[in-house]
Amino acid sequence: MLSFIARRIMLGALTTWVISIIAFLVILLPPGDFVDAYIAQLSGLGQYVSLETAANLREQYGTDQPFHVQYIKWIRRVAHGDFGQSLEFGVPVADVIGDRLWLTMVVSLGAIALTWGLALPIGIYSAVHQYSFGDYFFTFIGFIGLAIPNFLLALILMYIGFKYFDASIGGLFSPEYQLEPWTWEKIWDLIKHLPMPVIILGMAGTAQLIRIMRANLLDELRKPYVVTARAKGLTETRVILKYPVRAALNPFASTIGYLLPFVVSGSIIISVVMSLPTVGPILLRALVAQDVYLAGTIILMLGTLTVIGTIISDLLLMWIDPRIRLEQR
Amino acid sequence: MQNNGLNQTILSVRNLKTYFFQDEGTVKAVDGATFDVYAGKTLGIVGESGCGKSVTARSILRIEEKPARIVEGEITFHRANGSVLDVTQLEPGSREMRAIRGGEISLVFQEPMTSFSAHYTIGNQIIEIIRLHQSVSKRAARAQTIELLRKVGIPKPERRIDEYPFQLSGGLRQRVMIAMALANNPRILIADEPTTALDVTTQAQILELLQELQEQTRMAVILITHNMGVIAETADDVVVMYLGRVVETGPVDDIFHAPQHPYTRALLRSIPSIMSESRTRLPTISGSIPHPYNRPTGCPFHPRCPDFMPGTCNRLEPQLLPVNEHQQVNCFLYHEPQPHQSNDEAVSHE
Amino acid sequence: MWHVTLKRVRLLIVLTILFVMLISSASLNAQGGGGYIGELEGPTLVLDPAQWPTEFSEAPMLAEKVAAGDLPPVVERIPSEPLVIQPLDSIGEYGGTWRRAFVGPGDGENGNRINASDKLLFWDYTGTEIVPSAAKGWEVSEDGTTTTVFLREGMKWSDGAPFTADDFVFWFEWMYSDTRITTPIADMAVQGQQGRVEKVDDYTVSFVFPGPNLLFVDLLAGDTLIGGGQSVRQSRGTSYGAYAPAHYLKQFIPEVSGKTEEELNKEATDAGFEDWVTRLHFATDWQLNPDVPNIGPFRTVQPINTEAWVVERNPYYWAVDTAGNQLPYLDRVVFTLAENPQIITLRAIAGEYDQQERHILMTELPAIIENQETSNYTLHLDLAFNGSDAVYQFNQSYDADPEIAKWLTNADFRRALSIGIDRDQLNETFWLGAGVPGSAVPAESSPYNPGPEYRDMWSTYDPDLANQMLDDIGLTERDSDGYRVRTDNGERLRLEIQAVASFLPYVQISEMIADQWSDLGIYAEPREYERTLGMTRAANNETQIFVWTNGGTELLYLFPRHAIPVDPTEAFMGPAFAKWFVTNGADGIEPTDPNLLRIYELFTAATGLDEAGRIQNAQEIWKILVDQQYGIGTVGQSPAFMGVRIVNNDFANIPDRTCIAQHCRTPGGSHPETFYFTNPDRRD
Amino acid sequence: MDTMISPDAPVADPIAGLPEPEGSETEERIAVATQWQLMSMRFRKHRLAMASLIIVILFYLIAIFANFLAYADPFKTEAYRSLMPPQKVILWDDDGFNPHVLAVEGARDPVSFKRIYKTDPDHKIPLRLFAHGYEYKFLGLFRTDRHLIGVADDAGVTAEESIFLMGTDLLGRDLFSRLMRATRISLSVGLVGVALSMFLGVLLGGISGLYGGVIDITIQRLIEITRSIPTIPLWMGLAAAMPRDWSVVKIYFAITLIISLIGWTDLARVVRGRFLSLRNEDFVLAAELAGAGQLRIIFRHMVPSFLSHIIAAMTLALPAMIISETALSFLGLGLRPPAISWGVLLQDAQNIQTMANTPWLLLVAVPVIIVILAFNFLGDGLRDAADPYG
Repeated sequence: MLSFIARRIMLGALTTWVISIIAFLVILLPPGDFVDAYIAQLSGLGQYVSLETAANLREQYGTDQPFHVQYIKWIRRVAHGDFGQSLEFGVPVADVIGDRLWLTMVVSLGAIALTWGLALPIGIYSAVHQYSFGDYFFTFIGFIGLAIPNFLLALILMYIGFKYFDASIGGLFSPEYQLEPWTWEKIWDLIKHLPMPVIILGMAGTAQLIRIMRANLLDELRKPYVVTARAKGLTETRVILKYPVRAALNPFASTIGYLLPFVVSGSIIISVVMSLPTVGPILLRALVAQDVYLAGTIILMLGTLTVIGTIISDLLLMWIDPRIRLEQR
Repeated sequence: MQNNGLNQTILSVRNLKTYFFQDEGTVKAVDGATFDVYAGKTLGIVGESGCGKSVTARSILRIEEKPARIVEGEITFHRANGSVLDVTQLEPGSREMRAIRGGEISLVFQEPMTSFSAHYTIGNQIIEIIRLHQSVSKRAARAQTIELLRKVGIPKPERRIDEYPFQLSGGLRQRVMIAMALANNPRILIADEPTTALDVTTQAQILELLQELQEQTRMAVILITHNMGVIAETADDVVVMYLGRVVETGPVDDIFHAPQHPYTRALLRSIPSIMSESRTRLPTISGSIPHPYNRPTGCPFHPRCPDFMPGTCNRLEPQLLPVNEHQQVNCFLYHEPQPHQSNDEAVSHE
Repeated sequence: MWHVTLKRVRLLIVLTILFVMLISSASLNAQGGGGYIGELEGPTLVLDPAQWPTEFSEAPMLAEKVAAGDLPPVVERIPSEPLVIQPLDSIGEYGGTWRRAFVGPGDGENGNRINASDKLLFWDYTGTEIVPSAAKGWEVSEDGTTTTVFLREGMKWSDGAPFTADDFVFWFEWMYSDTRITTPIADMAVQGQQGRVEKVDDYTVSFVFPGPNLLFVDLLAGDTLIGGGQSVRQSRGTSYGAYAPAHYLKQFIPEVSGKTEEELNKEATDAGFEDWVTRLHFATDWQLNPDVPNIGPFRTVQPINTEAWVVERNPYYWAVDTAGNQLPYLDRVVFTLAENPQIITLRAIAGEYDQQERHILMTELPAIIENQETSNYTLHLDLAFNGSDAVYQFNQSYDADPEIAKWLTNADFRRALSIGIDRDQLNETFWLGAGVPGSAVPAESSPYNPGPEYRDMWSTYDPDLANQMLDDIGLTERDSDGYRVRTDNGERLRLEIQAVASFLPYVQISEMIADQWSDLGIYAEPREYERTLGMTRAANNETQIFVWTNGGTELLYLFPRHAIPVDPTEAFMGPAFAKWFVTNGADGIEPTDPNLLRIYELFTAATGLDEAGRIQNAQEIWKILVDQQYGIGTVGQSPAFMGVRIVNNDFANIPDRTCIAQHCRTPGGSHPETFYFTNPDRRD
Repeated sequence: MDTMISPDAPVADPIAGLPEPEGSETEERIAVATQWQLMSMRFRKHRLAMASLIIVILFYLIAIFANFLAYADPFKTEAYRSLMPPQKVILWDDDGFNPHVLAVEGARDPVSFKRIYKTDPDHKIPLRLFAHGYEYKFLGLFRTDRHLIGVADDAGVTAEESIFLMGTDLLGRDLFSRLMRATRISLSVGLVGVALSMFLGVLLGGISGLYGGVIDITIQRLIEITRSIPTIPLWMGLAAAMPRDWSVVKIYFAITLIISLIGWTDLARVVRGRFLSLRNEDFVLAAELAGAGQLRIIFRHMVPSFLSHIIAAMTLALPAMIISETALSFLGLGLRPPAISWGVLLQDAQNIQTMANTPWLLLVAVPVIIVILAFNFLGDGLRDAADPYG
């Protein structure tokens, strides 16, 4: 058991390291560097950078160095827990991400909670009442969420919110709370802003989950132990919830690992459209601007989260599935 | 139907029809089954796979699943408290039905490998059924469970109770299954192919155990199997089914020594005998079981019947009628076609 | 004392009147009097000391601090010769927050422009006359080699330290001349020879050049590296702009700080910076570092790299209104982050901004107009002076495909393509009829405009003539789809138009042009590039045709890059030539086109010419540019770039129409420090 | 030997049917056919899936006959019909059945800055079947200018003389015709992309599942890494790394490649899982014992047994690809104008102006939603049908 965990962690560390290289490579792959991006950005914003300035910046940021030099410089700092300075934001990467990280968590966890809260009951209902009207209806609703391109949905909902409900537009805070320190009112303001992004984000994943739950449960419902349970005289609800649902939930444990990074990654576009102060938009911004340290850190962070997530998934699976637990011994 | 007088009827099934309603058509899985179950006796139900044995068993417990539905017939059950009721009139999910299910009639079936949930210990699963039907504490139920396990011959039941089903061998698992079925001292135990998945030695042990337990508790056993050998060893009475119909019933000795229905005879011929030479091919019934949607008209067995009488067997449906003191047979060899047995009713497809 | 002759002032007045007439008639034609384009107006400066106020008052917010002893009284904070501004409509009331949008840490220009009066010299609200700003006046020596700037006595940095000639010397000696920190710029040089900064006395500074530099005053007033002001020129890793807060910055530079480079590097790395240079650049950046003293009307209290960039009034700001109220009227400006233009539009039409002219797209106009009443704002359309918001620049130094290069450098080819464009269609579709179609020359009001006939030259739709011209230059063969084919291999002649998304939908404009060109048998494929990629490609001489604005070219000498290939970072008309030009022939490709060489010659000579000579050269350059059609102009003098302005109805001293141009630092030219709220509720 | 026909039949069943004629060839054919028959039987039961199948087929027909169905040159711009609302088709008039639209004239309102269009009730533009229009190559075979519908007299392009069933975009291009062309591109992007990830997934998943050991571990790591990197950075990096001088068509393929490079991992896992479990199945063991070659085992025994799953997986992957294409376009990475895809059209509609004044541009989302729904239901139905335990 311990050796299994140790081996898993070793492999995870290796994966993380490869991810860091790929992350860096992916950022530096497009032609040009941060300075080019910076020049281009300013040109579009009515400010201009001269050749001299460009040369200065290049030297200053070291973006004229070859890939491996930049990478080694960065990974050395990372090893010391210092993720370097964001070129665009002009402050340490940790400071840029810091505030946004937990808001990202709030939004993502909200979306995950919504997805699960909707998908699992619907999935169970759909499996138990396979091919019934309810099955079709709920699956249909779920798929609608999947089918509407969510960047469009976000804009439409925001416009409707503005036009008919006088809702504040985008972001996670009303303007009057934006600059305020944390108070209960501000938290309440945040809670009021959460539903729209959470619903849009959650809707996209719900259909998928409904489908998985439904399929898993259908498989399980056909197994003889369900008949055994019925023959015991249990109520139908009890039969289904205690036995097949329990078994059908098993595979979900193995997806937990990907969940958070997946939602964060999936939230990028929505966060841009709705101007949410999450990690998503700055990742996109950093990628466009080739802000290597910032983008690299976020990708590495998400990658590491995934790796840790999969290890946790494995352990979780072991913990909840006696077969795996006992056979690993 | 034969009545020994001494034996008390616990369950009588009359003209039970359980159909599967599907888009492609209706499958008459059980099409008029009729038999009785007596206290302390073993009724064997025999037939090829797909003949409706298991559906009959599930119909008795009212756990027939969609798209199956009981369309006709009676299942009269004599409860322990002396009341008599028709199970087909109960809602499958009703409190009464649930009290019967697992409490007075319990089920042991085919796949000991998959009949238990892998996620709970065997103890958990047995305690559950005890506490469902008896108001006892968890502790008491656990003690009962250990006792049950010991009774079915599980070594070291105190330890085994906390193990998971997959940690047990097939034989042990089936013993646990039986223990679970016995947990509430049922009046009837339905054993649906209890030994099919086991090796021959274990098969024998399990059957022996069943017989022992039956002697101790005087419960009735319905043994569902395709194996004539098993029937010969354990059953008191036999019901032979073919395509959802009872084709012949009678005491085990009569059936084996004087099978009446051509199908019964064919079945008996196909039992491998120790005497037969190993290289010779076993006699088989010619043809194969018809597709469920394509049930023949008239007597469903007629396309494979060696005694097929054109004009009668393929046009008219026979009925289950006594041929002698003990046996009843469903065949025109023994009864004249009845005029009202028109063909309209016999058409089974669509 | 001031180098403004009476004659020139008169000329300018006449020009301005003419210009206003022209514009209003043009806009009448264009949109039948929509009512959104007003009169050009703005605050004026009171330059006669006799009319200056003698008593001063201040914002309640500062008065509290004075009372508490945290701040000296207002009289001590204001220089003895303040900048006196006559507000546009009325003397304002103190207080309130100006709500604006910004799009991220790269959008520093958003605030720089509000702080634009930290320049030594500036333009008046018309964008045509140079007026004092941080400096009270200037003088150019007879020989033109020395430009002297006079500072305001008693003027202070935002932290209260005196603002003197020493800050200029410090900048020149320690920040500009130190090659570890920066590199020299052409703005400080004459014919490649660097000039220097000299302190005459505490309040007098001279810029001395080895030869006549008659353009220098314009450079000081323009949005240039030397004259841009501290906000823009000392942010984001640069250190230009003529002066710097010596008393604050000294601690970050070796030698002056009394510390060694090693010691400073140690300090820098401890603070999370790469080295002392990076730390210095951070320290000078007013957007990022709230501690750096500045002289603009606002100083940062919450840096730009957050959700909301907040700038607050500078208690030592050196401008007052005619009633002696220290400016600015507003307490602060809050820029809220918007990750995309739709959010900005949506918030704008919801009335969440008090004045917003950046990042508002023209194509959203109907939605903006619709919501004016419900959301309590008014739309203003400000017209630009540059000739074209979308110029199709033909890369003259393109060399990747000789056949393509052959046609790109053929004047008749370019002319034919230019008259093959139906500019009215473009104007109607993308400028909603509010622009002026024609060539790329600046507005007729500009002294540099070569004459009204150049607006239409080679710029009037004539597809038949275009077809004829293409036939005549030898592109006679066509393929089965009717497209003209290359002369070398008979395959279809494919041109690529490179577009990057920006203020205007360049890709869509190009799609329409490509469709129009298909009638000439010319196959052109618009290709959208992500901005960085597009710009990098252009700089690497990989583009054939690049579409971009020629904004800024109305002041050709101050901002030539969009008209002539002189700066390789944005020389779409010939990046390799620009490289050749800036490196004095050491790098890049030497142009052989006599017309281009003539343009370079005229441009270079202008530094030593007087006003009249410079105007003459500029006009000649424009004539060549139009005749040669190196860049095909389409529609300009429009509100497309920062000209769609949404203003809250409670906001006052807002011009009906303001100058939108690079050098006007929109909205800086209308002195935002004089904006105020008429609604008392908004002043809390 | 009968296990393949009825795996549920008890091993010791003495009443087996007569043995089939000798020869495994026949046996296999029957086995496979039975499985497919079963599948199609189950599939037909899923009504929504059946309807979806029809919808999908319809959409692919649109893709194939895009040029024939479009009646206006999708690239033809015209400022004076910019942002025109959809026209109503009038089927009957005083003369009886006479399908026509009313001519429209527009001008910009100087106050609202909107283009206002008015219909002229006296000017009818009759619709004709198989009318002349712009020239195109029919199925790449021959040039023609016939289109399914069009205006009677081939007058063509001016606002007064043409039809705009779904209105026009900013550049005055006919939205319906653009939508037809977009359908072609977006649906084929999906197909090509899925085919590619299918190929990669089956190949790598198969190798991984079959060989195990170091190869398996390596491929598993590869999958884990690919899945651990957020897709958007990967897309951006790969999109930017595309050779710059590629034509729109090549970029189109490159985009599908990029999408599929990220999409293959799911399938690889499925295939690997199948291979692993199948390796231990009775019939594979039996075939091995019978001395069948490994390749033969894979292709004759293993692949057919999960082919149906692959098809279902593929159907379910398609909508994801289509959604990815629109997302890529949103990020400015996918197909860009002048290419016309659903993503490009959606991107055109992604602004406040559309929400407020020109909502018909949002109609583009309707086919996207329908197709994605249809593919999902189809895939669902196929998967339900393919399940051998169903």
